[in-house]
Amino acid sequence: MNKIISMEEAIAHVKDGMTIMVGGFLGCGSPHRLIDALVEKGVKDLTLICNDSGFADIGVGKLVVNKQIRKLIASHIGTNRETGNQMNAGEMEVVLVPQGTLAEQVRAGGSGLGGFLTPTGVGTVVEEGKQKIEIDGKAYLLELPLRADIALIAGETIDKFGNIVYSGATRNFNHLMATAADTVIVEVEEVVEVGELDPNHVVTPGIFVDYIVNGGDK
Amino acid sequence: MNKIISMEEAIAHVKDGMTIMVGGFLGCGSPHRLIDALVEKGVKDLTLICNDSGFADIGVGKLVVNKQIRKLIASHIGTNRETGNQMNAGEMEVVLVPQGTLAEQVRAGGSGLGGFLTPTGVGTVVEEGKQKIEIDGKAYLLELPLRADIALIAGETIDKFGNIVYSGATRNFNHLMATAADTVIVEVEEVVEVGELDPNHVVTPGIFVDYIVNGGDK
Amino acid sequence: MDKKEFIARRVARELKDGDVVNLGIGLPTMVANHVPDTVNVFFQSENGFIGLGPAPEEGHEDPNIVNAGAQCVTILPGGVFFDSSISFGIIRGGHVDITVLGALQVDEKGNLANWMIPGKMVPGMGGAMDLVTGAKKVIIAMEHTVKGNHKILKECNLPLTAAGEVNLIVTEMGVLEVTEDGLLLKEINPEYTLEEVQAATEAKLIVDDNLKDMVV
Amino acid sequence: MDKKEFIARRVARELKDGDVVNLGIGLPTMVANHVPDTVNVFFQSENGFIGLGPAPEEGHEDPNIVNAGAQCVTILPGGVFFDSSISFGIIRGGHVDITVLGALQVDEKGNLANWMIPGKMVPGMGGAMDLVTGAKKVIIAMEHTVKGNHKILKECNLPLTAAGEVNLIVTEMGVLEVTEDGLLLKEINPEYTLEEVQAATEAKLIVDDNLKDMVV
Repeated sequence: MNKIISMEEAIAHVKDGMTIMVGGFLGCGSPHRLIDALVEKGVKDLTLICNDSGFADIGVGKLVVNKQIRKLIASHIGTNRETGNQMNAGEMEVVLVPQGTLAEQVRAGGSGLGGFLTPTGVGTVVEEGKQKIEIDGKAYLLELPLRADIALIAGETIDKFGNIVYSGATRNFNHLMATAADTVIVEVEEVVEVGELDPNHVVTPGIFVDYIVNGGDK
Repeated sequence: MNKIISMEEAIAHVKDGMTIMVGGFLGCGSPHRLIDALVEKGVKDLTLICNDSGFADIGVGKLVVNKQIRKLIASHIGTNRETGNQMNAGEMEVVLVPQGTLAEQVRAGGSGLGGFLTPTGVGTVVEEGKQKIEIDGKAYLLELPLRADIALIAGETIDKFGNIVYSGATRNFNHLMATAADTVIVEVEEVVEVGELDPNHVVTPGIFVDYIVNGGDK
Repeated sequence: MDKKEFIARRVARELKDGDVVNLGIGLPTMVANHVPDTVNVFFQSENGFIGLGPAPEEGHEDPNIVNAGAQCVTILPGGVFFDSSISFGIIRGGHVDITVLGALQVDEKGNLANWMIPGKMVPGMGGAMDLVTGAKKVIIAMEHTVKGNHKILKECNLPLTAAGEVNLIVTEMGVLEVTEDGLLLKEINPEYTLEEVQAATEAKLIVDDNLKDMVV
Repeated sequence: MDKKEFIARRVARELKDGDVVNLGIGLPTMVANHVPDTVNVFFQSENGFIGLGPAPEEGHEDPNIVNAGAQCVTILPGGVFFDSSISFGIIRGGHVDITVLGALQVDEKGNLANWMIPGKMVPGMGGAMDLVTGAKKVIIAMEHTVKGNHKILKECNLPLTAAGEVNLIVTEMGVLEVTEDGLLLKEINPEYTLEEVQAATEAKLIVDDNLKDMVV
């Protein structure tokens, strides 16, 4: 069971029209090499689930600039002017979601929950079209899970089975997205042998990871 | 802000009639010294939230045998005959909850969610009294969060701020319960200085921990 | 061969390379001893890790590494520890390929009862309800009858663990698949006749056109 | 003193020893520079850690350690990294004592609008909706007016970030508490008269019997 594949093999998994999750927060912890390869290949009509739309020249922002995204689900788009432009021009559908809700939706998608009740968004436009449920006199919105065909994530160190350790603030959505997609591809800085990582320190178990691209080789 | 207190000071926080969460799985990862001190002090009429009721002579089972528990919320009671006896005699109320639901209820209690939808228990007696919600044609139960007055948990190594690292399978409910109680007391094997733990390896941030009992001192 | 070992050996043949597997306490735990060398599977322990290994040598027990039955075990290279919410996220989220559990009763609709006998024995469901609901494939491993009484029924009468989630039943008599039409007998232990197996089963068996001998 | 620095200094005085604090981008971030030495607070960064420290010295930047505005920062001893679901579990679960944010509009009912101007600017809510809903105390730190227009209103007319969650408003003119009866002016910058502050505020101010000078 060799999970290590080339960048070309990795990107071949992403097809026009798919729903993809991409890890990272304003580019920190994003799978930059996978994104570049995706831009190069020009896969289009993608639905992108990501915390934000990055910057025009950093992270998933490049996919937006290259007009590969048909629909974006994110919490923040203010750092990439092109996202707003395409949204206002009706070229790209944008669904804005509170960041904590987005994280929880991905977690729910990965852990078999049918949804969850959050107080976030009550009394705002986020309520629209959602079921409102009162528990002990307090109002909550019923938010539904998110899943994707493919998750493209980044880790720091990984063993050959796919166990991932992150460095610093790069963990953000990467760990959650690894649980919520049919196919999970991770780009890492360093690949080590199975057994080299401390089982107490691994954040994302390798059972979630389908393929590894060893960015450190490039 | 010195969080390290004596066992006597720690146990003084637990009062008759309180709801307590106690970490551990059949005694593995339970705060054994805190439990012994609680038995010695004889606090009573407690509502106990725990994965299981341990064994008669191991873990929270001792609290059951000593008749300190008025109500038990757990997933499994089969290893402690006394629990079944008191339940059948009507001396103790027992609420049995699927283990994954229990873990998620504690997590919801700690993370401000009003509840969650799980497929677990649909078509069983676990449904009773619960709202059933259909999402995309699949039935889910709406389960509500759990919180406690006090959580008694165990960790392996902790720094003086309360950041906890666990060893092996002891993490179980300990980390979750640390987030879901008004007062959190942790018993550990070793206390180290702030800065000695790798910020990438800490599982439970110290902001959740109110008091530390240094079991290693005993 | 002991009945239980026979059953465990047959169940082991269901495991495929790369499978994530959760074994219940008792007979199901024995399955781990019979996985072929050529098949690499990953055992999940719902109390909080993946990479469950064999019992440690005497004197090398680590009380912090136990299975869901509180027995000292080991963790294999590549294993990972996690908390109970992550453990059941793995289970409920469909990331466990196969779960193997015992049963008090199982029926032709795939209903399972294995967590309580009202008024008599109430151990609790532990992680069983989540496992049976969440795992991709649910295998019941048990002796075909208990004290001569049926366990494979038309309809369970004990409180259910989950409704319609069982996929396969493996006993010392045969291998039964739960289908929309009922229980399909796919393999039979040549030590028993078809009549004996049906007599030991309350539910009406559908015999596979391609019925095979049960090989372990 | 610069208006923004004045506001940041006053907000810093709200922080108590042991508080867990989340600072928004822009003016709120400046609050960190003015925490008294005697007060030990823990800054949470919603992108995934607690123990947010000052910007690193030049040449010592770690691109993996950034704040929620993507600026390189540091993590202090005792800090911890975590994923976004844990980060927002901390926020939504009430484990953040104080959040400090800017506003486009805030009103006398404690409603806040700070994430979009329809047809003009839609940056998105990021973590703001969760922070304002989940933090124990919500402080708005902003200039009292924008280009001479009111920002402190009877009722917000921009899309809300959260309804009724704001506790305190700190501007260069004064400190306003949101009460059931409306906005209570608790402190006034002695450089302004009461009439000037009221004129700069659309909502009717209730003046505290014990009105104090704003000290920074």
